[in-house]
Amino acid sequence: MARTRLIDPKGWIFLAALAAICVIVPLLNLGFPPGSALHLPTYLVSLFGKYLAFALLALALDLVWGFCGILSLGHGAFFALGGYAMGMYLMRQIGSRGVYGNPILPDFMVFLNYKDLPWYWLGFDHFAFAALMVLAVPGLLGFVFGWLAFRSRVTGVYLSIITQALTYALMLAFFRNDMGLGGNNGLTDFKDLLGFNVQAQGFRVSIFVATGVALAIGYLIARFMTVSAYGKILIAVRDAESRTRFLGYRPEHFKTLAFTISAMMAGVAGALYVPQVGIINPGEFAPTNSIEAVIWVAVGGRGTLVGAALGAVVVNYAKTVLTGVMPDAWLFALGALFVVVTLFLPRGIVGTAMEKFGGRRAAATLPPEPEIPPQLAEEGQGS
Amino acid sequence: RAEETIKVGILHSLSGTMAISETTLKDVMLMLIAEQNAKGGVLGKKLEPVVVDPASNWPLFAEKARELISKDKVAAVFGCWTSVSRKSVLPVFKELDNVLFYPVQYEGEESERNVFYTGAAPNQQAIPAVDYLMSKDGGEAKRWVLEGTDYVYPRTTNKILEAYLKSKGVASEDIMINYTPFGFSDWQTEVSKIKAFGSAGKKTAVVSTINGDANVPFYKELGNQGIKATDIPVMAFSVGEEELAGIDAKPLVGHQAAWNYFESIKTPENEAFIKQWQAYRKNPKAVTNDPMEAHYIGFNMWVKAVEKAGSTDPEKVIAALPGIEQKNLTGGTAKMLPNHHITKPVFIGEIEASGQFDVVNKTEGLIPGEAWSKQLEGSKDLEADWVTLKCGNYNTKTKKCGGA
Amino acid sequence: MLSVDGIDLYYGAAQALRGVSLAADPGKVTTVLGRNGVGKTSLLRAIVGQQPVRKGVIRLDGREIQGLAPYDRARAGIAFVPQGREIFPLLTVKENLETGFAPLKRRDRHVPGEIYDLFPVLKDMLHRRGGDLSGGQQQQLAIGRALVTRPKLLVLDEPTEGIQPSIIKDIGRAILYLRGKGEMAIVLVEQYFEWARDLCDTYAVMDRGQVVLSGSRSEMVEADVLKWMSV
Amino acid sequence: MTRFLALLLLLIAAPACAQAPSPYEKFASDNYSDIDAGVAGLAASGDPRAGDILAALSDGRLFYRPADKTLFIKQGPALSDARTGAPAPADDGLKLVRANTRIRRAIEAAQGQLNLASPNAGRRREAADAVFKARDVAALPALDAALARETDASVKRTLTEARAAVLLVKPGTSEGDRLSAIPPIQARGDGDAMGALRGLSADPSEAVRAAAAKGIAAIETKLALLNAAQNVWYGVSLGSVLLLAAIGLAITFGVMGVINMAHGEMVMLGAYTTFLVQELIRAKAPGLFGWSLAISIPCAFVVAGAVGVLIERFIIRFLYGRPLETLLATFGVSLALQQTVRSIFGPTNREVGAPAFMSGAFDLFGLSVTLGRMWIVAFSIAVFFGLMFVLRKTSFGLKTRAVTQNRRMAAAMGIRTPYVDAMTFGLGSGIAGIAGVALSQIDNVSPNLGQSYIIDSFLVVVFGGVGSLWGTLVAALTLGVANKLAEPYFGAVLAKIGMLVFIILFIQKRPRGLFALKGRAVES
Amino acid sequence: MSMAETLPPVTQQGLELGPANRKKTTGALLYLDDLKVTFDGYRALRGLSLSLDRNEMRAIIGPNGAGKTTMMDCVTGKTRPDTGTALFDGTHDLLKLDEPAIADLGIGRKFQKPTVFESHTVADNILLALKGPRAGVASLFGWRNRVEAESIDEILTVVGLLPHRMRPAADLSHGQKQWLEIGMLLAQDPKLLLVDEPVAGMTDAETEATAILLRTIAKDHAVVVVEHDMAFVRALGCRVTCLHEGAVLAEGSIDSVSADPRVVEVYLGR
Ligand SMILES: Nc1ncnc2c1ncn2[C@@H]1O[C@H](COP(=O)(O)OP(=O)(O)OP(=O)(O)O)[C@@H](O)[C@H]1O
Ligand SMILES: Nc1ncnc2c1ncn2[C@@H]1O[C@H](COP(=O)(O)OP(=O)(O)OP(=O)(O)O)[C@@H](O)[C@H]1O
Ligand SMILES: [Mg+2]
Ligand SMILES: [Mg+2]
Repeated sequence: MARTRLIDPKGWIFLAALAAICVIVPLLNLGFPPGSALHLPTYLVSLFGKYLAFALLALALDLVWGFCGILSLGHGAFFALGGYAMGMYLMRQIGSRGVYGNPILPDFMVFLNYKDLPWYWLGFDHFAFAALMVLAVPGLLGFVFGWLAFRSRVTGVYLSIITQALTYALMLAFFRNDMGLGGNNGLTDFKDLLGFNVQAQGFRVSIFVATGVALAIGYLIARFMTVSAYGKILIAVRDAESRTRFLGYRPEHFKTLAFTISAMMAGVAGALYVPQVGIINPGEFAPTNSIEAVIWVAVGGRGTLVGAALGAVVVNYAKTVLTGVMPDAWLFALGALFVVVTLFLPRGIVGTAMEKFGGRRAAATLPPEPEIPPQLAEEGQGS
Repeated sequence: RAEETIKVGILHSLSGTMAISETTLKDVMLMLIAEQNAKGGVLGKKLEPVVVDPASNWPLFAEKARELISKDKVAAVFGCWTSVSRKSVLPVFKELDNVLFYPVQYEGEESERNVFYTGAAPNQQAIPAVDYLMSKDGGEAKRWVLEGTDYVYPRTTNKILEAYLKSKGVASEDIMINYTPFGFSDWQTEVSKIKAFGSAGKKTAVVSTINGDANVPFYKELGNQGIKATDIPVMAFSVGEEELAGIDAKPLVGHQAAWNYFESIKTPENEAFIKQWQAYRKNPKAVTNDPMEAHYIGFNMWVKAVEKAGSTDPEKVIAALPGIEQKNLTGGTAKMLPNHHITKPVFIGEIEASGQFDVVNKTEGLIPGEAWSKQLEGSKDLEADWVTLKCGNYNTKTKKCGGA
Repeated sequence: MLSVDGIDLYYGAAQALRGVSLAADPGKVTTVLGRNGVGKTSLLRAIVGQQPVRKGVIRLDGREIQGLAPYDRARAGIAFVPQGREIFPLLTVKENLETGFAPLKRRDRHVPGEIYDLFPVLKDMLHRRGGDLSGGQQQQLAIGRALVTRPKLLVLDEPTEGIQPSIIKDIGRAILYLRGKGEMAIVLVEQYFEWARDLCDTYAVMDRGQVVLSGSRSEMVEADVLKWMSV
Repeated sequence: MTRFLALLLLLIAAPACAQAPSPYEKFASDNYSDIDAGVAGLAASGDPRAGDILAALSDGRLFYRPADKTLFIKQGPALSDARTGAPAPADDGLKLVRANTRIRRAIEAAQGQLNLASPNAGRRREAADAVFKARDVAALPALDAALARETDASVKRTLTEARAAVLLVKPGTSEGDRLSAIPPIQARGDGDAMGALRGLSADPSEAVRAAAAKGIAAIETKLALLNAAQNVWYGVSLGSVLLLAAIGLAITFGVMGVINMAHGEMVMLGAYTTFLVQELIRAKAPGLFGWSLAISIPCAFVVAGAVGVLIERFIIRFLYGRPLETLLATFGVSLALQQTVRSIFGPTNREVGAPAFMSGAFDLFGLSVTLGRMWIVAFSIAVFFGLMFVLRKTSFGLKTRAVTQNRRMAAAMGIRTPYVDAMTFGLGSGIAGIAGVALSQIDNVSPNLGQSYIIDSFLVVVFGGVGSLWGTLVAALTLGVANKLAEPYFGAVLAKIGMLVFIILFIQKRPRGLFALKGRAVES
Repeated sequence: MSMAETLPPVTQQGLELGPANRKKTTGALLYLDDLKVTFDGYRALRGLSLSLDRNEMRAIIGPNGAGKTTMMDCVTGKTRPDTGTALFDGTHDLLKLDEPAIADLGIGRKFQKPTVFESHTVADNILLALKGPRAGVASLFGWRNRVEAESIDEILTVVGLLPHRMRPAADLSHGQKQWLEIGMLLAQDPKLLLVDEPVAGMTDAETEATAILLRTIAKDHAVVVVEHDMAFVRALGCRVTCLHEGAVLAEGSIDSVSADPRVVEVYLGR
């Protein structure tokens, strides 16, 4: 059997580009003094770092949506949970440098009269524990949620909407001040991570590179999963879930595994995002954030992995530029971008490019979606 | 080549949930800058506004703040509305050492070197408002509903108020505290709860820290359930002329708001300001409100400070600002205090059918803003003074500056 | 009535029909025979307008219709019984039949009784959802639905697929009945050779997207046809 | 400080009150305590002009001349002497007698006392009610007098209740009187009655305390029942709002399969249409204001429907067969629509007024039913059944369902699919627009209006079962009622979270919603 | 799916396979007894009983809507009957297992309407069907990643799809999809094959080929074939069961069944 290679040409281009960025950006930032024409301002480093974190989120989403047909409208939840885990660690690192000088309690707890640290904050003063939680919390939620939903054969829009309900419920919960996680203000005013000052230039460059590396690893994991027989089964599940059952596969296992791994990837993305933007708050759980992430994937090209990452960068870059250049009309431009992409690049940027130049359709290409309403669209199962 | 200008950043959401409140603040800043330029600018240079849209997204606030300071090299930033947006940009201002003027009433518990708070601290709004409600003129309220949106500002304010009320002898069972989510729109149950609470035979008043969009449905429901101000007055801290423009005010006549500015206050300065604003917006019905005045004060203070320092260098401007005075639009003179808050008069206004406020009470003189609340356990020993102590949270007990 | 002249049809880059011609006349049955994947369905799709043709002309009553949208062709008198039935699954049997009213004038909007005579089972199941019927029942419904539009040209794609023998006979009788009325031209794609042979007036055999053999039934040499139909 | 000042003023005012019997001078003041005293004095004076003067004060039409403290009433441009009612010449030097909430309260109490003698029975009952609520001891003589005169049974009962309530607070009422005052209050049985009885908890007499406790218990049971019923009503009304918001989506999403993120913006367009219609009516034909909503309904339908048709023709139609991508395109559309409205109408809320028939509330066996909500419930049900009729009973509905179930086959049956598609999407959008008319009555009319409903709408449609209109109805009402029943116990936030979690779990049980379509039809 | 209330027993026609006969039949590979299925009040199966020996081939005929496909749905776990017994290999209670577990026991199925993985190539469709471990981890690291092309091509040759091996299955014509599904069934290599209308849409020559293929398979597998093509059924040369209204109407050799007047009446027609 002609096996698909782990890294195909577009993968090489992607990894090479990523490697180049991870070298050039630090070089331009650290290697040239501010004021030099070649100097890259530190704020841009963090901005790019943020894009890369989003790219990892998009990649995670593409793994489940593009290859498994699970349109998650709640992936922001995993991202935010990872972010909170990191935020809690960063909060504990502040120690007695908070405004009230309390060595244990973060500031917001002091002025809301907390006496002790809530139990779920314990352990977060250790980086290793926090890092574990970055994976474990989103992973566990993804596993439990996925296992329940997939076992009950919740599919299609039903699944999409309950993922949205999930993130919405979490948003409301985290908004509550009684949750002990800072309520609406969230966690902010971070000082240092592993002893490095999060504001320092060196730190910003390092975490940028770390995000780049995480993205590359995420890509390789996703790629490994999708080129193996496992990936083929995922696609089979996506196209005709119940048919796979009659072949003896248990789609719920395959989906849950993919969903859990994807959730963990999203969690890592969130954890890398937080120190770079300096705040994590319940707004990250907002359903529109998750929908936006889906849109990055669609813009870049669903089911292409590279495209998802590219889409995240493109859309967010457009957002950064447009909110600055045309603050009153950027929504028009962004809205138009989405419409134009759907109409003229039906497979997204990368998907369309692959179709143009790539010749044969790969197995991951999407089937023509059935022309039937959503209640029918989930399973194309014959009698 | 264009001549050299001084750039001023404007960091207010123009889209998303907060656009409803913040967009006018952007406009008022543009107006003030244009006016200053007409007067010849500052230090002989013209001011150039840099507007960005952080889109009601808190991390984006931080990103945009960074962009304004690092890329556009602004001399100062006027912006933010919600506390979380301020908290989000704080580290950026500290790191890049720039100046933020924050124009909205807030929960206090903060004093930062780089931030100047031109809105009210709790002692400049909440406490006087409650004092009024307890007074004979205010209706001698004995039972209290503290109704708020579930976030930091109402939580803190209510905490302060609860402590304050208890210190005034109000029993626990006469205080009901209630929180609802952001953008809450179905107020039937909450309002009927208030109604029930208010039917216990004691004069009841509601102190509302309900935020933003949720106010309109709240007031509509009050009107629908026939709760008149004479039954249970509602004292709001976040409802101004702007918000009322979206509601039919007739059923709300007599409900109250506490602010440091009302459009209806007749002073020559205010009349001129309103005229200028309506001309600028080309809309004879455009209304003014409290945070707009805060920006007016903040901006003029900044101009004076720059001129005093002879430079826009944030370092020097920060040093120059405390002590700067600027006339309020409503009479009296605001003064920037060493704790980076300002002195303010406090007014209680009652809603009129026209959607304006009738000022029914005014504090004697101006009240200095307190960064740290005297009512809260953790903060009553803290003091902010950036002039002599050079510290925002000096602990008078331990004689140490915390957090530094 | 129907004449198809030298049409080419493509799916993307792959060509499925090459210069196919076909004719059908009122009161006559034209069958199209051929192995799997030779392009029979593609030909019918071209006629009813579900797939555009790249070359060639399709005429109905002398009028060129290859540029018309499928619904306009239906309004011009073409009815289609597709392979795989394509019943509207959530509509009841009655409603499925009523979808055929669209091209009709208001006064014609009723289900002709002869349809229930041909397929009595439909009458029993009027209020069940079309999608719930068994395969064979759906096939009968699909034919009935097509007849509701009182077509000039009836296009059937493998109508016997999955049908019990007695009903195949019924369908055969129905086709003969319709042919006998002399108003309707019928194009029939079929695999079931003997049955098709007995019904048809003219025939065409396809292979690899081309018509390789055609003529009237009287001239048909069975062995030649069967040769094209074996593997 | 302020309190102290007020007290001081009171002390100064009190003797003044005793000296000068004429209450009129009291009004000529900037001090609310003086004005308050004036109101009380006027009410007690029995002056026949008191009613007019108090009304003028409450409306901001009462003026005084600082020089001689004469009072004037302004009626339109005309000025009259308040004391005599004689017309007076215009005067520039007049100052307004200001009223604040304290004064308005006093006015209400005074008017209440005056109204006790009103010839209108309804007025009298209201007045008696007001006295009951205020429990003002000063009103006792007026009450007694009124009770002696009263002939109407129901007014008499209210008066008795009021008198009982006043007796309970009056110092020095004998134990026997206190005891006999309890039963009428208990019979009244509402929150205010409970408040009155609660006041007895510190009563010196054991018997009175016991009787009051019994009364309170009785009222509590009754109120608990009422409360439950009230909450159900609130739930129904919340449900009807959810239904309205979701029902258009039930078509564009449920029937057509378009993941329509711009649905909320259609609702918003409907609300803004209402605003425009009202502005136009206010400017051109104020007399029609009562009809403004009725006029807005077709307008909103047409506006939102037309926008829907445009969206379908220019965007959606290229996406049939790619349902998931409609999410992307309609999200883009929704951003653009929001910004368009923001640019045209500004970011702030717009005021949409309520016509008279929708304002206020009425009492239904102790339940308080607000008229606005009642109309919305009725309206949503009407819209629902109207839509049901269109989809189930008309040929358009049949075509719609055929097209959405199998577009290709529908075309082969001669159905003009592009037309049906455009009209169906237009219908869904138009209905969303109509929802906007109703929502403008209870929510902000701002560019963000739609955003706040979109998630709930999707939840309702999915919870009910995509494609099932009945499902949408039942889901909306279920979620509304469940939410409102939970709210008093858990608070608004937890109730909402609970509801979301419930939906998530419920979908595990019924993966295709409440009214799942079953059988082979769905799978084939 | 709701299998509503238990229905009153229906008088069974044809062979009685009541509890009394059970002893004899538990040695059977597939044993169905008194299956009843109701869909929204419609009784699709009304006490169906059937028994199939090892390596037996059985043809099932019966009018449209008789319940043939529903019977297969019950055996493969797609539909849960209201009542009845379904045993596989004498020991496995099929009614307690779900679809993958049943497939795992060795029951494979071809659907009436061909159902293949449309965006996979023809070859990958076969690859996924190949017998072997089905677990997720196994597919991530297991042998399925290293299957040689030859073993797949062998199967594709049998079903005549070798030239199409790299085409997406979506591009196949209707009949080609039928063949692909048969190929997948072969690859799965189950103990019991349930084949629903395999020759629908095939030419006569292909029909013959299919009959031969099935007979070869039946040498060491049990096969249940549902068909309406009587010539094909005859060519299978096996025992025939005729279903009607959810129960067995007649069973026996092709000649005896097709001579049965009731079968002629409801099924074959005159
Ligand atoms: N949607 C499609 N996309 C690409 N190729 C297609 C498509 N449909 C059919 N084909 C190809 O076109 C050719 C003709 O197919 P068609 O369906 O017309 O065959 P047919 O004669 O009807 O076969 P059958 O008897 O199996 O129904 C086949 O090779 C098929 O693979
Ligand atoms: N999921 C379902 N929901 C409702 N009715 C169903 C369902 N499945 C089958 N039926 C009904 O049960 C009956 C038996 O159907 P089944 O498909 O088993 O028939 P069949 O014998 O396979 O017929 P055919 O030869 O036409 O394929 C039919 O009348 C059908 O309408
Ligand atoms: Mg075909
Ligand atoms: Mg069948």
